[in-house]
Parts: sequence; C-alpha cells; structure tokens
Amino acid sequence: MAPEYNMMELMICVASRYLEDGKTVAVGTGAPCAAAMLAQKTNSPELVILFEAGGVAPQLPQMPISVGDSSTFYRAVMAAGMVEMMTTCARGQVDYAFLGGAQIDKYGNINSTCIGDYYKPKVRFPGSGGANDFASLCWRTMVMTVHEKARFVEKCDFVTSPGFLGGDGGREEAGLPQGGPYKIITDLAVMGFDESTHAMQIESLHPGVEADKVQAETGFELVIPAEIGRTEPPTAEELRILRDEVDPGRLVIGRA
Amino acid sequence: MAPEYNMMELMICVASRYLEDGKTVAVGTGAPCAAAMLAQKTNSPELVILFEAGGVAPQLPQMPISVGDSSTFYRAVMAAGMVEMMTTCARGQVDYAFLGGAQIDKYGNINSTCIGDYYKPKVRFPGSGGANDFASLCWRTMVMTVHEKARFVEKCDFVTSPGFLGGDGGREEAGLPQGGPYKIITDLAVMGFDESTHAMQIESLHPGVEADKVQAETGFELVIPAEIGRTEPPTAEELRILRDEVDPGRLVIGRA
Amino acid sequence: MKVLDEGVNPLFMDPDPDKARDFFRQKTRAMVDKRTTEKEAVEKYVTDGCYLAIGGFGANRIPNAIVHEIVRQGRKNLGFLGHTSTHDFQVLAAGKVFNRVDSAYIVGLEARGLSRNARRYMESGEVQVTEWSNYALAARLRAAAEGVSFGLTRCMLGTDTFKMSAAKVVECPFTGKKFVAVPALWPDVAAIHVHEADMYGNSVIRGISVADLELARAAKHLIITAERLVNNSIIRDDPTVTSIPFYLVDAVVEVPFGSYPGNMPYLYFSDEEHLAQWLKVEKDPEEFKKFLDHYIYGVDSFEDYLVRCGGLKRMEELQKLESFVED
Amino acid sequence: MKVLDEGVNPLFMDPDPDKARDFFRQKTRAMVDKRTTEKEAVEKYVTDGCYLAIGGFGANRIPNAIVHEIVRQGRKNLGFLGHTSTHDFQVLAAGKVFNRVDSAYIVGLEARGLSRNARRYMESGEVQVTEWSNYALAARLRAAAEGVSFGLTRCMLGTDTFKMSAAKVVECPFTGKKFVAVPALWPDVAAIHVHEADMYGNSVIRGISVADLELARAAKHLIITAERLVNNSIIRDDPTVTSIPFYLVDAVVEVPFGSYPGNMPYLYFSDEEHLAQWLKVEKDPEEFKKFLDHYIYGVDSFEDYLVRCGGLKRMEELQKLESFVED
Repeated sequence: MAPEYNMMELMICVASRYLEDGKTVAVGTGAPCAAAMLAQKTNSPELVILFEAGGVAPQLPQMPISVGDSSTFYRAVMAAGMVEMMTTCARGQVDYAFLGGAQIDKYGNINSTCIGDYYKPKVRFPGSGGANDFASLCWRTMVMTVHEKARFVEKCDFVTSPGFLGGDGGREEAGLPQGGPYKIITDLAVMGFDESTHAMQIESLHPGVEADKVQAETGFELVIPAEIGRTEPPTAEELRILRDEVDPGRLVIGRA
Repeated sequence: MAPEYNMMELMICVASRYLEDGKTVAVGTGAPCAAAMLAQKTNSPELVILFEAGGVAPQLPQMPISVGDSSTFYRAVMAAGMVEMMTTCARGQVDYAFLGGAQIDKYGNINSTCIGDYYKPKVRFPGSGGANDFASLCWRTMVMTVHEKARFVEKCDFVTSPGFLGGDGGREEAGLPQGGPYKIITDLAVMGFDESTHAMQIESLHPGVEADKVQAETGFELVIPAEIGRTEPPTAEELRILRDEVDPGRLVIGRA
Repeated sequence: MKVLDEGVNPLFMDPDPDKARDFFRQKTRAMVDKRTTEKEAVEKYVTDGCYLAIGGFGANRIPNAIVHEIVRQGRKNLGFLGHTSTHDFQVLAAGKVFNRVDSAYIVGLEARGLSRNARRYMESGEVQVTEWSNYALAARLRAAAEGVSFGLTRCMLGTDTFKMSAAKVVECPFTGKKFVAVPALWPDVAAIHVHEADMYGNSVIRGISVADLELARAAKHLIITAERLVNNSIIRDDPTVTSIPFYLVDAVVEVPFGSYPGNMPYLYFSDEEHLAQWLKVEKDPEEFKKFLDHYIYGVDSFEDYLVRCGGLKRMEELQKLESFVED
Repeated sequence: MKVLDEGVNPLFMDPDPDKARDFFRQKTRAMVDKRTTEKEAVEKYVTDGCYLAIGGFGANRIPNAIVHEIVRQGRKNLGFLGHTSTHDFQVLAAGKVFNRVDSAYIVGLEARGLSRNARRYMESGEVQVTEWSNYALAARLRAAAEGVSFGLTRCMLGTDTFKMSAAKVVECPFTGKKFVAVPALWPDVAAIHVHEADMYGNSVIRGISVADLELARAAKHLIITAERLVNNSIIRDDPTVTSIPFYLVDAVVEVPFGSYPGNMPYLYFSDEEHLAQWLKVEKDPEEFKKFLDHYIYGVDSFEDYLVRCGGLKRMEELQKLESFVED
C-alpha cells in the first residue's frame, strides 16, 4: 500500500530529488532547508548547504529559525559572511537557490516587495533580502509554494527578483549572467520553463491532479506539453527520513 | 659635550620627531621602522605602526627583515591582510608612509622600477610593491635616503610612485586624493615642499652642512628659502633609546 | 562614464570619498580607553537626523541595548540602513525613529512572520524608501570601506528593485558587459555587537560576520557593544581573530546578553517566546503601547529590560538551548 | 563607459566573468579526498603556458615545495603574478619557467638585497612585463573573487606605473571623480601554503593573510600545501578561523616546513643564512648552476632539499628563532 503523506511532505520530497550530488544549494528557513537536508540523506550525500549570512556546510542540529542563526553554522566548515556567500554565487560556484515571494509570473519573476502601487503600497513586504542576489547569480533558482491564482500572476506588481524577465533573451539583454528559474514546485505540480520561450510549463502533475486544475489556479496561460509527467509520490523511505531525521519536531511538515 | 652620532642615527632621530602622536604610520624594514619605534618611545607613545602585509600595532620583538615576517604582527592587535591595510590608507586613516627608491625628482616623484629605457632597462628594480599605493593614498609620505646627485634627479627615468607629479595641481588633475610628499630626510638636510609650487625646498640643514653643499648634491634646483632652519642633532636620550632599546643589534644604525 | 540606466529613488548619503577621507583624517588613531555606557554612546553619536546602521542579522548578534536606547531617548528623523534587519527594525519602527530607509529586508522576521506595526509605519507614507538587495547594500558598504565612490555587482539588473534604487547601470571598459554601479555608503554611525572587545575597541566576532566587517569600516562613528570586555593582552594573544581594529571604534560598551532577545552564537539562543509576544501584541496598538512602556520606555537600562524578561533564569534557559544538546 | 586614459602594456588574461563562471560551474563542489603529492599536483595543474600565482609574501608562508617542483619539472612559458614575490620569484626565475609577468614587486628580496640572477633574466628581453602596484594586483584578484570584470582604486593615477599597466582610467558615474579600473584576474592555478588543512581543502591561516584570501577565490585551480593535515572535525570545531573553504581547492599536499627557507608564522623563522647563500652564489653563473643542481634538480623531493639544508637540526634552530624568546 502506498504511504500517506501531506502536501508539504510531497513538495519537500520532490524538491530534494532535483538537488544533484556534489552541488551547492543556498537555502532559506523551512521547506527548502528540509528539502536540502533530505537530499543529503538520500540521493545527494555530497550536496553542500550554504546560508546567505555566512554558514558553509553546517551539520544542522535543528531547523533554523533564521538564515543567520547559530544552527546555520553549527559545526560548519566555515563561518563566513554575506559578501563571501554572494560573491561565491557571482563566481558561479552556487548551483541552486530557493526563493519565495507573494507573486510569481510566467517567466519566473518574483515579487516579495509590495502589493499595489510602490509609493502607496496596499501591503509592504520585506523586499529583496538576498533573493534578488540569488536569482541574479545562481545557476538554478527554485521555488516551493502553494499554487493559487493570486500568486501565479500575469504580471507582478513589482519585480523584486529576476526570472527570465521578458522571456527569451531577457536576462542577456539586461546584462544578467546565465542562470534563472529551474523548477517551481507547488502543491499541484512541478513547473519548469520552455527552453526557447522561457515561459512556465507544466512538467509533472502530482498524484490526483490534472492539468486543467493547475491552469485554473494559475493567473496566466501555462505551457502544457503534449506529454506531461506524473510526479512520483514520496517513497516510504523518503518519508521515514524526512519525519524521523530531518524534521522530527514537525516544524515544517506539520505546517501543511 | 654634545653626543656623537652617525648619519643613520641622525636621520632616524630626525624622522622620528615628525611622527605625531595618535597617528598611524606604514613602515618598511630598516630605518623607517627604527624611526617609528623611536617615536613611540619618545614623543609619540600612541603612534600606531602598520605593515602593508597586514600587521597592525605589533609589539615588535626585533627589527623586521620583511614587511611580512612574523615580527610584524608579533602580539599585534590584528593580523589582517594587504587589502585591509591598503583600503585603510584609501579611507584616509593612514597618516604617514615611508618610501624608498633609486631616484626622486623635485616634486617628490619616486622611481623604484628601472634605470634606462623601460623596455630595455639598464637596471631593473623591484617596481612599485606597495609604494605607489602608499604614495597615492596616505596623507603624508616620507623618504629617508642618502643625498647624492644620481638620486635627486631633474626627471625620473620612470615615475613609479606619485609625489606632486607635475607640481601644483598635479595630483588633483590626475585624480589622486589629497596627500603627497611631506619630508625628505637625507644625510645632509631635511627637505619639504613649497606650499604653492610643491617644488622641493630645504627646510633644515644638518649640523655642519651648508645649502650650497646640498644643492651641489642635487640634480635639480632646490628652493632655498631666505631663512633655513638648522637640524637639531640627536639628543643623548634619543641616542640612548635608539641604541639600547630600538636597535641593540645595530642592524640599522650599524649600516651608516 | 556612460550611464545606461539609473534607479529613480533618492540617494540619501553623499558617495564622495574625499569628504569621507577628510572626516577620517580627523578621527583619532590613538589607542585610548573608549569605555562608556549605552546611554552616553547614543547621546553622543546617534543624533537626530543622522544616518544609522545596525550590525548583525536581524535577531542574531544585534546590539539591542543600543537599539532600545535610541528608542528610549526618542531620536527622530534618522536615516536607516535596512539590510538584514528584522527585530532591530521592528524595535526602531516602534519608536518611529527613522524617516528614510535604504531597504533590502524590512518589516519581516524571517520564518517568524511579519511585523504589523513596522508594516503600518512603512505603509503610512511617513518613511521614504529606496530599494536594494542585501548584497547591493553590502557592496555599498564595501565600496566605502575601500575608499572608492562606487562598487560593482550584477545583482538588481533588469528588475524593479533596480528601478526603485539609486544605482546606475554602467558598461565595463574591458568587456563591454553591463554592471550595476552602487554608490558607496558611509553611515554616520553604526552599532555592532561582538563577543569580546578590549577597552580600545579591538573586537572579536565568533561565527558568521554577516556584513559587519564592511559596516565597521564604512561607518564614520562606530559603537561596539560586547558580551564581555577583555584585557588587551588577550587580544594580542591571538591577533588572527581580531576583525575590527580599535581605530575604527568610538565607543565600547560592555553588555552581557546584549543581543537578547536575539541569538548570540555559542552563548545563547534567541528567545522565541518573547519575539512571538512582540508579534502578538502588535495586533492591538493599545496593547502594544503598554508593552513598549513596560519593556523600553519604562525601564532605565537594558539590564532592567533583561530583568523584566525573566532575568538570569531565562538567560540560563537560552544558554542551554544554544548548546544544541539533545534533551 | 568612457575611458579617459589607458595603460599601454598587454593584458595577459581575459577578464570576462562569464568565461570564469562557465569554468567554475564545472568544478566539483563535492567534499572529497584531495590529498596528493607535490609532484602529482604540479603535473596535473601547472601546465606549460598556464598562468601561475604563488601565495604568501615572498619569503613568508610560501608554498616552496610547489615552487621547487615547478622548476624541477621544467615548466616553460608560464605567466606569473609577480605580487609580493621575492624568494619565490627568485627560484622560478632560476628555472626560467615564465615568459610574462604581471609585476608589482619582483627581483628584490626586501632588506636582503636584489637577486642578480632574477635581474639578469628580467633584463634579458625574454620576459614580457606589465606593471602594477601591490594593491592594484590584489584588487584584480578581488574583482575576480567577486565575479565582476574590474575593480576600482585610486592607486597608479598619474604615474608611469599606470602607463605601463593594462589598466584604464574611468569616471565615477556618481561623483565624476577619476578612478583606475583594473581588470579582474583569474589565474589558471595558484599555490598557497597554510598552517592546517583537512583532506578536503578546508584551510586555516594563522597570522596575516597577505592577499591569499583574494587569490584563493580568484584562482581556477588551487593547490594547498599545509604544515599539517587535520581531521575535518578539527576544522568544524572552530569554523570562524577557516578562511579557504574546500570547494575552492583542487589538491592538498601535506608539507611540514613547506615555507622553508621562508618564515612560517608561529612555527619557524626564515633561514637567513640559506637565503644569503642564494644571493651570494648568484654572482657566479657557474657556481649558481651547481647550487641549483645540488638543491633543486638533484633531489627527488622537497624533503630531500630540507635534509640537504640541515634537516631536523636546522629546522629546530629556526623554530627556536620564531619563539622570539630573548637569549
């Protein structure tokens, strides 16, 4: 019998599989951190976890509350600083980074600054933090988010962090280095980006979800390839490790 | 009876008096280092000694052989790096630096790169090292050297480090920050620079030396003010400290 | 230098390196006793209208005694460097001490949520904001620390973050590629919390340094709060670990548990209960006012605040949490 | 970007950050065992024609086992980063391994004098030189480490050092002031000597770092020689002091007394007698040839060289000198 799991567990397990061994990943708190930790304990033992405030390859004793708290460099190999981490991205030595935000558009541009007019915002959010830096400088940026129409928008109220900007050639024209969004993992599906247009496309549908449901929850037209994969659900082994070793306090997976 | 001293002792004592208390001085090996150490033990107990490779305020156990050897950060308050030291100069936090070279011209420009044509040098010297950086970025650069015609030249074969460049306005035009040569201390006299033209002028003559002798050993026309000071010879106390505490091994003062 | 594009928001501080040089020329390099109290340090160096920066990372290694004192003394019209700020921003916003912010990360507390009060203040129109990314702000400080008028990065290109910044896009004279030029930033005053300092200001930070090494070098005035003061001979025993030298420092204040309720690496973890209380009481402005009176305005010192937060007993619990020893 | 002035000498290395990014993308980030010998490290990473940089400061904390090995293996046509180089330059010049040099400080040994042999080689016309200052070269490495194509400084302005460089003068887009733009430099390979490293390359330097933190981050390949290898758990006990992380490193070689005859802070002082011997024998090319045969070409390893220099007895004398204890 297939094991039961919640949506947060699914997203974390799916995300972890995309993190290749021997690569570096800059993570935030919560689900991205859990995904990276799970990857280390499954497919990618040599995955290197980095935190923007300076922690390099820690032996995480618990889920961090802040990307700068003590756990992020607990028994790390180096406790550096923000310039060190961001220039490591700039040199091309950081493979993955996880981003979050209030809005994302069809080219993977992200808004974490404000809703409404910039000068008279309806809601003010934190802003870029390190997100714009990661989105500009890492090879592959990833997002884990719930899938809802208000979040997947035709046009962000404010582009805080770059995806592919206006689409094909957008990054090049702006002067950004090669890189950009890689996978968007939601509670409904995994989205990637069309190789030529760089528009968001469905890559695999989670168990029980069909493409029209995903499109219905998306505020712009998704590219829907003729053949769409089906997301492999979490294995019993993944769930065991996630629940027993990665997040025994259920701080992240309990939030589903 | 006035104490006896050699020319190296005279130059060191004279140089030490120009180093004000509570200021920073970047020193090299040899006489400049001895002058700074002497100043700390006489007029400027709060003078801070810096070395270009990273040593900050060491308790020098002996005369350094290299500006990067262990003694330059022995019981220092910080062991940093070259970027740290040079950017401290750039920010305007280093008051004095000592320079050396094969040639110096009337505006205090210095050559430590080559004699003869650059591409076919008769003699190749080390080049700038940190000298250009200090000369560009410190407030007041100083030179201690023997006074001879081949060294005090109308035009340097190669301007390695900037003095006042072409004279008044030279640094400003080039884009250099305020600063420039302050005192040139030789075995004959102390030279400063005319406030308006920035040409080298005699400020004080060492005991027993007259202006025509200095001019005769100089390859360009010195500014000779109507009234020239007379260099105060080393005091017995200065000599005692220099010989007993600063350079008991006579590594520097034995070279006269 | 040809400018290809530029941000539209105001640049709050002059990026002229020669003006900064003139300032630093006058600042003493004497190694003298700089010990003082948080009260005196704030009175002297954090003046109305000045531009302030806070070290650490929001609720990690923050100089919270200085932050509280600024609010308690009722400073107004400050400029603020909103880089990696969370709880510090929340406290300063509660005091409404600033009216202009260079912002990379504000109003949030990372995984803990958003500060309603800070958001209200930022949505009120009372505060001018210019946008940046965390690295862009670190690069601005680094440029100042290097004594040049601008720094370079490829961040912010192509985004509204750039558009709402005061940066410019320039072309590399060697490769023709585009870079964002960010103007150097010399804050009038910064406060940084460290593990150990001597009376002259030589300071040791253990663990990550965030952007504090750049900040310490960029700030015109620097207030150091330290968990403990050590003899200068302790500093000289291991100069490799000194990361802030005395000549950058104006004031040294010994404040044990000075990052509370923030985390202090190797010493104590953050007080998540107290931080949650902040977020909770902000829902009701009346309740929040009472809360501020109780914890900030109504106490004489940071030490009194610690007592009201549970004193030594609570601190010992947080020390235990920081050991990461399994129960 | 308007160029107001530019140096006339050749730029030996491409300052394109995207080419560097493409290289670094391929370099593994796995924490794997990188231990090897100096022989294998030089064979693999220091290839004919490549651009080489040496860490330390001339005769202080230099990776001399690698320097000797490069000469012994007879490398040719290297580019060389002549920053803060003294004895290392002298040895490499003896082997005539380079034919182009970015120079800030070459042919000299500070207070010890000038190397006649190195001067002869530099005056021979066989070596192309481009001039810089120490800081300009450090700034070039730092720009590379930051992933941008140029760095900024006010050094070199107005001088022949600038004229004979490959730098350019540009105008600040904020202040209109002049700055020297120095092109980023990614050496093909660098060797740095450290106090401790683990098998993955995580490294600790005690005392001054000179320009090695920038160099470690700029170099495409990095060879670490270490006085001693330590277990990874030792590194993790105090991550604050790690200054070179494993992912920058390609090879780790344990070489006790690896900076000899140079100084190694806290461990041993420079062997001034041996360094004086170098300067002395260089006066006579025949004698110098014999000297090189005896100390470099005629030995199998750096360990043999140490034995020929007096072995453990001499090393113990140098250890005693380094303690700075009065006689």
